[in-house]
Amino acid sequence: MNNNNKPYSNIPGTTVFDGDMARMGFHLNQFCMSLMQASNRTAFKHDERAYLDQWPLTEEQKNAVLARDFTTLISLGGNIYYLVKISSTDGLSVAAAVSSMTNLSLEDYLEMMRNGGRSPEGNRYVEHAPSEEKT
Amino acid sequence: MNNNNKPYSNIPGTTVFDGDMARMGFHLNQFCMSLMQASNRTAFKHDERAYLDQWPLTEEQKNAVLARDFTTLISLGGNIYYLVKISSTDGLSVAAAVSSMTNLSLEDYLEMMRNGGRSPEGNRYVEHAPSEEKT
Amino acid sequence: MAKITAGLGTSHIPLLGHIMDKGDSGDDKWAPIFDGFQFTKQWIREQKPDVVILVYNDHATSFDMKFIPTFAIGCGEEYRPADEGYGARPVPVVKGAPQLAWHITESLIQQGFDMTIVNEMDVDHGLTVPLSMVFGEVDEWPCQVIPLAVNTVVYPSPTGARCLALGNAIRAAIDQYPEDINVQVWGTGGMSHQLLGERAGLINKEWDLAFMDDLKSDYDKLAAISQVEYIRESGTEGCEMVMWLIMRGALNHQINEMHRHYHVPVSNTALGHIIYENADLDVDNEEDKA
Amino acid sequence: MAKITAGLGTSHIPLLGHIMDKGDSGDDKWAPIFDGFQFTKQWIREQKPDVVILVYNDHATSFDMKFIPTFAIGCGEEYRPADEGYGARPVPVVKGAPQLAWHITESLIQQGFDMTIVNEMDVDHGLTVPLSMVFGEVDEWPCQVIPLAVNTVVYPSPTGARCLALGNAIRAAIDQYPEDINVQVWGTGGMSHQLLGERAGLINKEWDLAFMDDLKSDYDKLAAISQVEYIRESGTEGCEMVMWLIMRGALNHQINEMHRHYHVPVSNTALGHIIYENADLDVDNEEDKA
Ligand SMILES: [Fe+3]
Ligand SMILES: [Fe+3]
Repeated sequence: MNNNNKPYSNIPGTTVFDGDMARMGFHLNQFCMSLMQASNRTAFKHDERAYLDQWPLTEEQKNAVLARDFTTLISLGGNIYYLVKISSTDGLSVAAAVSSMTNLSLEDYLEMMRNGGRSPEGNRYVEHAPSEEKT
Repeated sequence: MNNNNKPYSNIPGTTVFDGDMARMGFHLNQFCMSLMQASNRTAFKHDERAYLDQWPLTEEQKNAVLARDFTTLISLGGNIYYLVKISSTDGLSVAAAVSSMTNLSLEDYLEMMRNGGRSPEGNRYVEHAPSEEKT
Repeated sequence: MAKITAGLGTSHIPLLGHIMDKGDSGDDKWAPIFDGFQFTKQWIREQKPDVVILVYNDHATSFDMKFIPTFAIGCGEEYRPADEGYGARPVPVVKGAPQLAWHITESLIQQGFDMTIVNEMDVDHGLTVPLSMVFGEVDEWPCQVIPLAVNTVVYPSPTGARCLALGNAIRAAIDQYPEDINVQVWGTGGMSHQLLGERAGLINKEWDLAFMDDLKSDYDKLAAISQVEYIRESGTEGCEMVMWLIMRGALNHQINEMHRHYHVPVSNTALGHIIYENADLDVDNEEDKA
Repeated sequence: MAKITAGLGTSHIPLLGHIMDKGDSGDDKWAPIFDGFQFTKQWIREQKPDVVILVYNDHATSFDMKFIPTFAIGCGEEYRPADEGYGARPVPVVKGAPQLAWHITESLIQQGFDMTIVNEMDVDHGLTVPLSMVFGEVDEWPCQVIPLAVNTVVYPSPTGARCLALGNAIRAAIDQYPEDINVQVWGTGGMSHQLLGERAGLINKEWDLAFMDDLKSDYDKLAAISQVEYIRESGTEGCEMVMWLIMRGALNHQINEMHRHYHVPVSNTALGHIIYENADLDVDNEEDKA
């Protein structure tokens, strides 16, 4: 989304965590970081919304956290290494969090990986202009 | 003291805060850093010894803090920018802390400064071998 | 004098730690992964390094969004395995090599590298998984470790050329350390993987194998790869490979490849592992240096 | 295009902040100090920089012994004046220039500088005292600020040569920033002082004045001064002068010295202050660059 006009804006299905994303996601990622502490995980699980309200996140960011919508969280400045603190709190694997951003189910994603992963063929450049591809 | 065999070991009356000193003084300096918080200053002032005992300092370091012996604190790995957190807690000026390491009273020190400071003449090299000069 | 005798590259995939910590590393299911480290476990017992300089990246564990150092070097006495959200790994505390680390740090800064000095931090899977894969299950790590954390989380990472140069500078620093110790440099991370977006799961086996081929002698070519090219070819996390270039830069130009292992997949990632020994430790002229 | 138009060097002595915050800067007693900034206050009103890149050192305020970055650049939205143990200075919050700061940071890392990226921190007297001395008492700082913190607390500091090169690289980054803004670079700290040991109170006026002379054209000579020589000649804290070299490196080779001020003592320290303007902003060839 904010990768427009960057040398990497024509890479499909990819958001590079650069300065623009880091600015947008600063508080979101710091919230995720807080889940590294057991007491914070407990507080978050007890009342997710109340815990989120202690952080200066946008409403959009808060809703995406509540929905575990990783695709949206990435577009709002979340970094995957921070976001997996949420899925770890949920007891989910990294692969579960990661696969949720693809158009595959977890099982199909794992099957793809067992078969050698996603090929770079056809995945190096967006087919259309970047502005049409990026959301 | 641990500046032996360094290119700066022959500079008189000077301890360079290098890796050896930083290792020795790590906890001492982190203790000083804690005094940046008002609540910690209050706790320290209330019972200095008890507050110090919460930190893994050596007995020598603790005693030098209690005695406000800056010369010894420097030789035990204290860094002046950290140590002034102690004198600030005491409400003393930086000059008061600094002058206490010289052979001058605060007044004489300030008078020296008003007269242009300590001359580098005769203060560039120790007169004897470093091992005799450093304490 | 201190000497760098060998270099080692390996992925540092968290799943490998989980498997070992559950005691499942002997399962047939995981044999294609763990068998590739059998040689390594024997080799390291013979090599007996005194100190390993372990190049890795922190994964939003000890560094958060407040401070993001490009190169952070551990000068601390020891490092605890980090709690990454599901409890700390049940592996030994990592003993530092503070005197050597400070020596290297002083040398690097004076050689023009802008190190962040770290005196206290916890270390995550990026550092502890390679230790586990190489040393196995032990009561104490059999060597001291100097952690060298590289930013690969926030764009941009240091360039490959800069990483290669840092390796060179580490060697120059070690060459001046008077103590008679055996030092290894490990580069970790990679190989191809992408953990986000619709393109997640990208693996480029051809790219990975070519990287391992070129690392031996054509490392200058690898050092010219931009981060954008890494991302395009080998996924957003593919740029972790610059950490292998630090290892390579710390070795002589003439090296022997002792071992290689490649497997896809380990969870989301391609696993790569390589071992180099400096070919002739007596030949020590400038041309012989990477 | 963005342009660096001017550079400014000044000591950042905490006492100057105390005097201003008490409202005593007009006292006759302090006239020999503050009169030297009268020119500056007028000059800055005419120059109206949009952004100041303010090079300073953190004095064990936002960085403690855990992490000590050699070069830390502020990419944050704003920075609060720090409580250094006697309450925060009653001066405005410092507004960052995050977009430009990230641009510079990306460029610097890609040019081979190993920056620590800072997204949140408080700023101490090293940064706020120069702002006060130049802008006086204001409700809002009239420009955005990019803090650039240099380690001068733990030995070793970056070398003078490295600092000069960093200045060059900052200029290269600014030259590529498309927005039409007026940028200044300030180097702060120094001049001669020593805050510890029996030798505390050392002042070397001759050294300081020679430094200010040489900074105009003979900066390469200054860049070769080792930290040990700084300590020997101008006190343990004398090496703060490398921060003026970052400022100098960011300017063209051809500059005009607009103003100079030197006074001893301010508490434990020699005060120095200098202002340069780039001589000809249209001439922009490589030879003309510092
Ligand atoms: Fe990694
Ligand atoms: Fe200073």
